[in-house]
Amino acid sequence: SSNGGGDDGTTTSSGGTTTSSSARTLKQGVLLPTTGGLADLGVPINNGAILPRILLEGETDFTLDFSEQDTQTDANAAQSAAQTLRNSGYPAVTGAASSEVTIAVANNVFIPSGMVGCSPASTSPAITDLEDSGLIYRTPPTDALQGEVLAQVAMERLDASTAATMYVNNSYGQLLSQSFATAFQNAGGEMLQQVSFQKAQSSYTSRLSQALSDDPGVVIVIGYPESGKQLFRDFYTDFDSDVPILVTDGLRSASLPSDVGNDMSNVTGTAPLAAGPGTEYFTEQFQSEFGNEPGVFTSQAFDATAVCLLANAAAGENSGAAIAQEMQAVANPGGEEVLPSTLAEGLDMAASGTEIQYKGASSAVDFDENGDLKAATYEYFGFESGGGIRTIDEIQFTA
Amino acid sequence: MTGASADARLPDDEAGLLSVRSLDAGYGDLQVLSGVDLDVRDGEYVTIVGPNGAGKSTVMKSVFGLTDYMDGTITFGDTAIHGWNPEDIIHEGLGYVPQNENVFAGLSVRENLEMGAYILDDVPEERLRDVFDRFPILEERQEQTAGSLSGGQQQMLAMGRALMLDPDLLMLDEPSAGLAPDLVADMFDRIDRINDDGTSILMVEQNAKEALRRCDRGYVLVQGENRYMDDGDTLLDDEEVRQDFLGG
Amino acid sequence: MSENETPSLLRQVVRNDAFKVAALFAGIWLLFYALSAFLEYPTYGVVATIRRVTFLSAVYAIAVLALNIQWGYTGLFNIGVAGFMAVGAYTTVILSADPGGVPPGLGLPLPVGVLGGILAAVVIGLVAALPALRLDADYLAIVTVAFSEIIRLTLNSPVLIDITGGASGFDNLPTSPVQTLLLTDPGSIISEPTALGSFVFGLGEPLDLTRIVMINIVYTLGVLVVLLFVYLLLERAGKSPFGRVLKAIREDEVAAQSLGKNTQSFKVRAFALGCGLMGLAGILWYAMGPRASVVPTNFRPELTFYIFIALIIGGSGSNVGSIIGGAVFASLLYEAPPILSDVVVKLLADYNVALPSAPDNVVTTVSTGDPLAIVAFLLANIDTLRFMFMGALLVLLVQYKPDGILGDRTETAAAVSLSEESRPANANAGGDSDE
Amino acid sequence: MSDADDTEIPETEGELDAEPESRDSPAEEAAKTTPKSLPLRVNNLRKEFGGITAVDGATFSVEEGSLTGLIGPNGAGKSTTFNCITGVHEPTSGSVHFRDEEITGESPHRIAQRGLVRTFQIARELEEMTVLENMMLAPGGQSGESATRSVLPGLRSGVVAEEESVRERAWETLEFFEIDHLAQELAGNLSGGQRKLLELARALMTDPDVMLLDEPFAGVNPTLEEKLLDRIHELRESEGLTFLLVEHDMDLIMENCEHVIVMHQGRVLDEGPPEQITQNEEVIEAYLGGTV
Amino acid sequence: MGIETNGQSALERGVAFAKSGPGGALVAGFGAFLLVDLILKLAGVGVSVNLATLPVVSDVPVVGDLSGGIGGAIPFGQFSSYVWNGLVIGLVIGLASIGLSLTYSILNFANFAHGDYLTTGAFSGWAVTYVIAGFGGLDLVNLVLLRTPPGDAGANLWLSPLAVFLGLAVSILATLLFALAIDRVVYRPIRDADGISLLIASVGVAFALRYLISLVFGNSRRIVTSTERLPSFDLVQVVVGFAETVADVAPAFLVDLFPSVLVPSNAGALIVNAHEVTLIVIAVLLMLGLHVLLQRTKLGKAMRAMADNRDLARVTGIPTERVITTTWVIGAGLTGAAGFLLVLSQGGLGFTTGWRLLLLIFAAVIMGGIGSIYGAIAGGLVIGLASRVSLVWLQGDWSAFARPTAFLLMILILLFRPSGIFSGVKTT
Ligand SMILES: Nc1ncnc2c1ncn2[C@@H]1O[C@H](COP(=O)(O)OP(=O)(O)OP(=O)(O)O)[C@@H](O)[C@H]1O
Ligand SMILES: Nc1ncnc2c1ncn2[C@@H]1O[C@H](COP(=O)(O)OP(=O)(O)OP(=O)(O)O)[C@@H](O)[C@H]1O
Ligand SMILES: CC(C)C[C@H](N)C(=O)O
Ligand SMILES: [Mg+2]
Ligand SMILES: [Mg+2]
Repeated sequence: SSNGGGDDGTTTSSGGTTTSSSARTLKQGVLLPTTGGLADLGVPINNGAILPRILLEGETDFTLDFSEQDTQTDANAAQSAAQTLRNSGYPAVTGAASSEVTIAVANNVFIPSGMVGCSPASTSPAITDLEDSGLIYRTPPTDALQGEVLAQVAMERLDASTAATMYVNNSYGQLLSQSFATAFQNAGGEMLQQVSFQKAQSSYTSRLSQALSDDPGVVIVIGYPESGKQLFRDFYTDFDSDVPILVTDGLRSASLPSDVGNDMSNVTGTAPLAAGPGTEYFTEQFQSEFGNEPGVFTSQAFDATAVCLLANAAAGENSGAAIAQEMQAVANPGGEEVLPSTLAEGLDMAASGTEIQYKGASSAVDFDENGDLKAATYEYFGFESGGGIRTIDEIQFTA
Repeated sequence: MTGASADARLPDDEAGLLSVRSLDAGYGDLQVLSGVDLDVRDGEYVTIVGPNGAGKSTVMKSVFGLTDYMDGTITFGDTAIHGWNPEDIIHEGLGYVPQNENVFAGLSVRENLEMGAYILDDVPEERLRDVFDRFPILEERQEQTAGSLSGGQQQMLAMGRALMLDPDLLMLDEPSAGLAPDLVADMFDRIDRINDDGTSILMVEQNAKEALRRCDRGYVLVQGENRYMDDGDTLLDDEEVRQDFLGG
Repeated sequence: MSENETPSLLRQVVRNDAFKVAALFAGIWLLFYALSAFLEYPTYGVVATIRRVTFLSAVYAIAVLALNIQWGYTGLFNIGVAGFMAVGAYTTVILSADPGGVPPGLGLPLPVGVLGGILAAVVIGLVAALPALRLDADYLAIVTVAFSEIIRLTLNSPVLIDITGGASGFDNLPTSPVQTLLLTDPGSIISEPTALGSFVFGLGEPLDLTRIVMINIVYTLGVLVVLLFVYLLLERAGKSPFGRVLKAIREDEVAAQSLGKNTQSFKVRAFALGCGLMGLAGILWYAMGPRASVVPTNFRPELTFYIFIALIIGGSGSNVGSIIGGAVFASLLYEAPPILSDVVVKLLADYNVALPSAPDNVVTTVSTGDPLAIVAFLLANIDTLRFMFMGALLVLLVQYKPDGILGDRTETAAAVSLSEESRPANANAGGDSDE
Repeated sequence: MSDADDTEIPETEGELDAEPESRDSPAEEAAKTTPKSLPLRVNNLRKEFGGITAVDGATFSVEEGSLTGLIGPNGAGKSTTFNCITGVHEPTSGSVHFRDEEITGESPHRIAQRGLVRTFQIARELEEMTVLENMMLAPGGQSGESATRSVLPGLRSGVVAEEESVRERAWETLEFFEIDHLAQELAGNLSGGQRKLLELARALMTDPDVMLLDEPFAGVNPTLEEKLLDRIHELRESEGLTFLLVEHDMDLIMENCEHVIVMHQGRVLDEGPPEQITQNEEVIEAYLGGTV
Repeated sequence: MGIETNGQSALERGVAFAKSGPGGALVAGFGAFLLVDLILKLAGVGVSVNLATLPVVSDVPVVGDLSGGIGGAIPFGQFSSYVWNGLVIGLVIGLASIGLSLTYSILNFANFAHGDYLTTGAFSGWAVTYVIAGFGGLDLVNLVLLRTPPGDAGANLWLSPLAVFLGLAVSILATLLFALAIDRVVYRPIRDADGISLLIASVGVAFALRYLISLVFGNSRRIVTSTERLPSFDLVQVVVGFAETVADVAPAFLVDLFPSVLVPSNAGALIVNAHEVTLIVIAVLLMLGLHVLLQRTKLGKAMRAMADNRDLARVTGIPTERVITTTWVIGAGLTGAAGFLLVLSQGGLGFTTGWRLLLLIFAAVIMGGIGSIYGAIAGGLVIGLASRVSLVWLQGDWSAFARPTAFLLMILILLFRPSGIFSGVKTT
C-alpha cells in the first residue's frame, strides 16, 4: 500500500501570483482509504479526488486548501480523521469510499457538524435513506441499480438459472447481494446460498465450499481487493476453476489476476463506468499526472471534488450549510455548462452568481433529492491474463 | 558475665574457606545487612542464630548471589564470588538448602534429586544410594511429586538434593524446622557426620541450643549486624545470649 | 520522633488528589489549545478539539476505573473489557431505539435503556464470571477475552442482523439525551430550543459556536459528572472493609477464605460491579453522545488493551491513578500524535522547509538518505508510529515505573486512617501490656 | 489392641469428663443434646490422593478449653487432617462435627465463620497489604464488607465507627506479638518468623472459638516462642479458647499440652496425657525415637 | 519421557467426566448427539425427529439444519475438506502453541506477543523466499517488501523449492533472533517480576512489533504464494478408490448401512496441494525433532524445574539464563516456522496474521494444559478441527460462529478440567 506522503497533512496550493481582493480560499477535505482493505482501489481514487487541485494550480485566483486524510478502510479511523477535518474547518469532503465507512462518518461527523460529504465510491442503497439534511451526496450510482445489472448479466450472458452470492459482511455487500437476489429471482432465477464473509480472514475455503455446495450456475462475489485476493487464491487452490464467477466494482482491480496468481478467465464483473462528457479530458490528465490508467471510481472522485469546489465558490463562504445549498444548483441541468476542462472558469462564474451546470468525467452529475444520481452507465468487464481490465460491454441504466 | 566475644571478625590469617567481610546487602532499596563479617574455615561447623528477621537467611542468600549485593567482599577459597550468579557459585563447591520452598514441587522426588546433580554429566548413583539410605521414605516415594510430600518429607528431600553434589561447604537454612523429633536428632547427626567427612557447614537454626551445642563456632546476628561471635559452648554459657536469644 | 516534620502547605496541596487531577486536565486543555491555535483552527475547531479530548479522557477514565476495581483491587484479570462495553452499548440502543427504524428498537425511554444496558453488562458478566472466577488469573484472562470475542462475533454475525444490524452495526440510534434536554423537538437540531436550550445556545453565540458544538459540550460535561460519581463510588468501596477483602483476595484467596471470607461472593460482586461500570462506559462512549456508533469493530480486543495501558500508566490499584491514566492515554497517547504531526508539517512550512512527498515504503525512504524524506515518511505513518510508541511506553512503564506514573500508591483499604498516629494513645507505653 | 478401641475410649472419657463442667449452665445444657464440651469431633476421617491414603480413618475429639497436641512423624497426615477439618480439602469419607453440627465438606469460609480457625504450616501472608491491614481484615461480620454499606453516605458512618474499634484491637494484638513496629510494613517484607507471628496474630483477630495451629513455632525464636505460649494459655483461661496444636518439639508438648493425640500413617496411634503417650512403645518406636 | 496418565484410560475419564454432574452429562450427551448426527449425515440418512421432545436439544438455539431432524446429507468431500483444513490449521496452531506453552510455564507469563512472533517469522521467511525466487529482473525493494505479485515472483514449492526451504530456515532463525533480542531488552531486566507484569510488557511488545511490521511491510494483506504448476490431487478419489476396494470385500450389511461412506455416489472432491502436504510433513517432523531433543537431554527436566521455582533452580546450578535462551530458541523458532508454513498453505499474509491467530493458540495451550508440549499439540489439533468441523452444523450465515465455537469449546473444557485436558500428564 502506499501512503501519499505529507498527504496526511495539510497542503495549500496558492493560486495565481496576484491575489485579487475577491479571491477566497476554498477549503476541501479528502477522506479516502489509501491503506487497509481498499488500498488497491483507494490510492487511484484519492488521486482522482486531488486532480482538480493539481489542474487548477496557477489557473485560478482562488486559493485551494486541501487536506487529505486516510480512512484506513476503517470506520473508527475514518471518524477520527473526519473530526480532524471538521476541527480544522473543512466544510466539504470528498469521501469516503467504503459504504460502511461513509455511513459511519456521515452519521457521526458530517451530518451533526453540518459538513457536506460527497462520496465518489459508496454505492450501498442504504446511503439513499440517510437522514442527511441535504448534506450527503455521491457521484456513483446506487447498487439498487447494479443488482439488476448483475442479474441481467448472469441470466443473459452467462445463461445461469441458479446463483449463489458471497458477500463481504457490511452494508455494501449485504445490500448488493440482496438487490441482486431480488432481481435474479424476479427474472425467474433460483437463488441458492448467500454466504457472507468477513474482511481480512486468513482463509475463505470453508465459505467457498458452502457457496459452491449446491453447484450454482454462477457465483457473485462482492468484496474488496484485500479479501478478494485471498478468496480467489483459495478458490483456485481448492475448487473446480470452471464455475463462472461475477464480481462487482469492489473487485475491479487490475492487479487482481497477478496478485492471485491465476489468469481468472472464468471471472467477469460489473462496475459503474466513466461516461460523462469530460471522460476523455479526465483520462488524459490523469494519465499524464499519475502515469497510469484511471481505475474504478477515479472519475467519480474527480467529479465529487469538482462539484464541492463549485458549490463552495457559489456559496461564497467555507460553510457546510451554504455549500449544501448550492450542490444541486451547480450540478443539475440549467445554466452555463462547466466541464472538467473549464473548471477554473466555472469557479469564477459560480462565485459571481452565474447559474452553471457541471457535467463531469463520470456522468452528467445530476443529483436527485436524495443526493443520488438519476442515471448511470455500467461496464461489463473481464480480466486480462497478464493483468489489466478489459471492457466487454457498456450497459446504460436509467431509473 | 562470661562474656562471649562481640568481635565478629577472625584474624585474617585464620580466615578460611568462606570469608565474608563488611557485607552490605538487601532487597532492592532495602538494606538488610550492614557490615556483616562471617568466616567458615575448612572443615568447620558454624551456626548463625538470632531473632526472627535478623537477616540470617539474608546472609546465606547473599553468599549465594540471591540478594542485591551492595558492598563488601565474599571470598570462597581464593575466589571472590560476590556479584556472581548462583549457577556459577555452585560450581565452586557450595551447596545451599533454602529456608522455604526448597523442593521442585512439580517434579517427582527422584527428579528433584537428579536436579541436585544437574551440573554433572551423569547422575552419581552412589550418592543417590547414599541419600536414599539416609532418608528411606524418599526411596519409597521416588515417583511422587515433591509438592505433595508432607512438610517434613520435603525438608528431607531438600537436604538430599543438596547432598547430591558432595559440596565443600553446605549452607543449611533451618534444616530442622518442621521435622519430627527423631528426625531432628537424626538430621543433626547427619550434619555432624557430613561435617566429619570433611564438608564445612554453615547453618542457620532456631533450634539454637542444639545447634550451638553441636557446632564449632557460632554467630549471633541482630538487626543485620554481628552481635556476638564465639565458640558454640561459650555462647551457650553466656548469660546475656541465653536470655535474649535462647529463651532462658 | 519526627512528628513535628509537617509538610509545607504547598506540598500538601500538590499532594492532594483533586489538585493533581485538575492540574492534569488544565495542562491537557492548555496543550490542545496551543496546538489547535497554532494550526489556526477556527474557534469552533479549537473548542471541539478540546472538548473531544476531554470527552475521550472521561470515558476512558470510567472504563479504567471499572477495570481497576476488578484487577487493581481484586486481582481479577479481566481482558474482556471490550465485550462488556459492547453489551452495555448494544443493549441500551436496542432498548431505546425507535421501533420504526432499522434495525428496530423497543422504544423504551433512554434512562430505562441505560439502566438496562448496565444490568445486561452485569448479567453477562455474571454468566462469564460464575464459571470463570473459579479459575486462576491467567485462565480467567483467556476466558474473558474469549468471551468478549464471542460477544463481538455474535453481534457481528449475519444471523442476528435484524436485531443487531450485523457487521454494519446498529444504525438506528436513540436521540441524544442532551437534545431532549435542549430542544423542543429532539429529533431536529433546528427546532425551537427549550428554555435551558436557549440559555445554553446563547452561551455559545459570542464564540460563534453552533448548536451541535454546544450540545456536545453539554454531553461531555455530563460525562464528567458521571465520572466524578463513579470515582466517589469506587473510592468509598475501596476504602472500606469491602475493599480490604478484595485486596486480600488479590493477595491470597485461600488465606482470605480461612479467615472466614466468602471469597467467591466477593469476587462475583466485584466482577459484576466492574462489568456494570464497563457497560456504562460503553454506553456513554458509543451509544449516545458525539462518538455514538454501535458497530462490532468498535469492540475489538485492542480496546481492552488500550484501557489496560491506561490503567498501567495511572498505576493499578489507585482510583485517582485510573483517572489520570485514562486522561493521559486518551489525550496524550491517542489524540495528540496526529495533531502533532500536523504541527510539525506546519512548522516546517513556516520555515520554508518543503517536505517532499513521502516515499511509500521504509526501504526507499532510508535509501534516499534524505532526512526530510524520512520525516515525511514518519509523519505519513504517524498512526502506526503511535501504536509502536504505545507499545514501547508500556514496556518502559513495566520496567521502570511498574506502579504507574504516580508511583507506588498503596492506598490503604480501610475506612479510617491507618497511619502510626492512628495508634491508640496507651500504645507507646511499651511492649509488655500484661493485663 | 485395635485402633477402634483406642479411639473410642477417649471419646467417651471426654464426654464423661465434660459433664460436670457443662452443668453450671442447666438451661444451656437442656438446649443441647450432647454436652458442649467436645467442640470438635472427627470421626473415621479418610483422605486419599490418587493412590496415597494420607488420612486413614482418624477418629478423635478435642475438649473444650484444652490445649491438645497433635503429633506424629512427618507425613503422618496431620496437615491433611487439618485441611479436611477446615474445608480446604474434601475428605474422601468420614465426618467432622463442630459444636454438634456436621461441617464435613463445608466451604472453608463457612467453617472459619463458625469459629473454627486455622493457621498454615507455611504462612500465607497478604503480601501487598500492610501488617495492619492484614490484621484488620480478619474480624468476621464486619458490616462494611457490604459494598452498599460502605458506599452509601447514610450508612457509612456506622462502618467508620466499627473500623475504629477494629483498628484498636489490631494495634493491641500487634503490640502483644511485638510486631507493632511493623504495622505499616508490607507483609511481604517480613522474615519467615515474623510471618508466623503475623499469621497467628491475624487468626486471633477473627475471635476464634477453636484454633488449629499447624506448627506455629517452627522457625520462631525460642524467647518469643515462650511468650506466645504464655499468651495461648492466657487466652484459654480468659476466653475459654480451645487449641489443637501440631508441633514437633516434644519438650514443648510435654510442658504445655494436657492431652496429646499421636498420628501415624493416617491413623490415631494413641492419645492421652503426655506422660502416658511417652510410655507407649509404639509411639516411641514410630515417632520419638530414642530422643525423649 | 512418554505420556503417563494417572492410571486412567481415556474412556474411564470420559465416563467420569459425564458423571461429574448434570452439566457434564448434558455436554457429553450433546457431544454424542452431534457424533451420531455426523455419521448419519455422512451416510446421507436423514431421520426426522421432533427435536422439541428431546430435552437436550430443545433449549439449544437452532443450529443450521439441525432443526429439521438429525442426519441429512453432507458430501463426503466437503466433510473431509473440513477435516483436512482443520488438520492443517490445527498443526500450525499446535506448532505455535508449543512455544507459547513453554514460555508460559518456564518464564511464567502469558506472552501476548506470541502471535506477532508468528507474523515476524512469516514476513522474514517469505521476504527471503521472494528475493531468491524472484531474483533478477524484478525490483528488489518490491521483492523484499513482498509487494511483487506472487505470479511474478513465482514463489512456490514447485517453481522454487530452494527458495521455500531457505525461507523456512530464515523464518525460524529470524524469529528466534528477534525473540532473543526482545528477551534481552524487555524481559531480562524484569526477570523476577510477577507474571502479570510480564504479560503487560508482552502486550507492549506485541503492539510495537506488530506496528513495526506494519511500518515496514505496510498494513494491507497480500498473497505471496503462487499456485502455478503446483502439484495437487483429489484426496477423495484416493479414498473412494480405497473404499471401492473395501466394498468389494466387505459384508453386504455394512455396505447397506453406510452406502455413501463406502461407495460415495457424489463424494465431492478434496483437492489437496503440495503446500498443504509439505506443511503437514514439516510440522510433524519438527514436533518429532523436539520430542527427541527433550528425550535425549536433561533440558526437559531443567525446563520443568525452572517452571516450578526459578530461584531454587538457580541454587541447584541450573544455568537458568541458558535454559531461558533455549526456551526462546525452541519456542520462537517453531512459531516462526508455523508462521511460514501457515502462509505456505494459505497464501495470504498481513501484519495482523499472527495476532488474529493468538487467541486460538492460547485456547490450544490452555486446553492442553500449560507447560505440556504434547498437550499443546493436541490442543492445537482440537481447536483446528473444532473450528472447521463445526461447519458441518454451522451452515449458511451460521458459519460465522465457527470461531466462537472454538472459544466456547475451550471454555467448556476449562469448566470441567480447569487445568486442561492433559493436566496430570507429564511432558518429559
Ligand atoms: N524478599 C524480600 N524483600 C524485602 N525484604 C525482605 C525480603 N526477605 C526478607 N526481607 C526483610 O529482611 C529482613 C531479614 O530477613 P531474613 O529472612 O534474612 O530474616 P531471618 O533472620 O532469616 O529471620 P527468620 O528467622 O524469621 O527466618 C526482614 O526484616 C525482612 O523483612
Ligand atoms: N495433595 C497431595 N497429593 C498427594 N499426596 C499428598 C497430598 N498432600 C499430602 N499428601 C501425602 O499425604 C501424607 C500426609 O501428609 P501431611 O502433610 O498431612 O503430613 P504431616 O503429618 O502434616 O507431616 P509433617 O509433619 O511433615 O508436616 C504424606 O505422605 C503426603 O505425601
Ligand atoms: C470503493 C468501492 C469498492 C466501495 C464500494 N462500492 C462500497 O460501497 O463499499
Ligand atoms: Mg530466615
Ligand atoms: Mg504438616
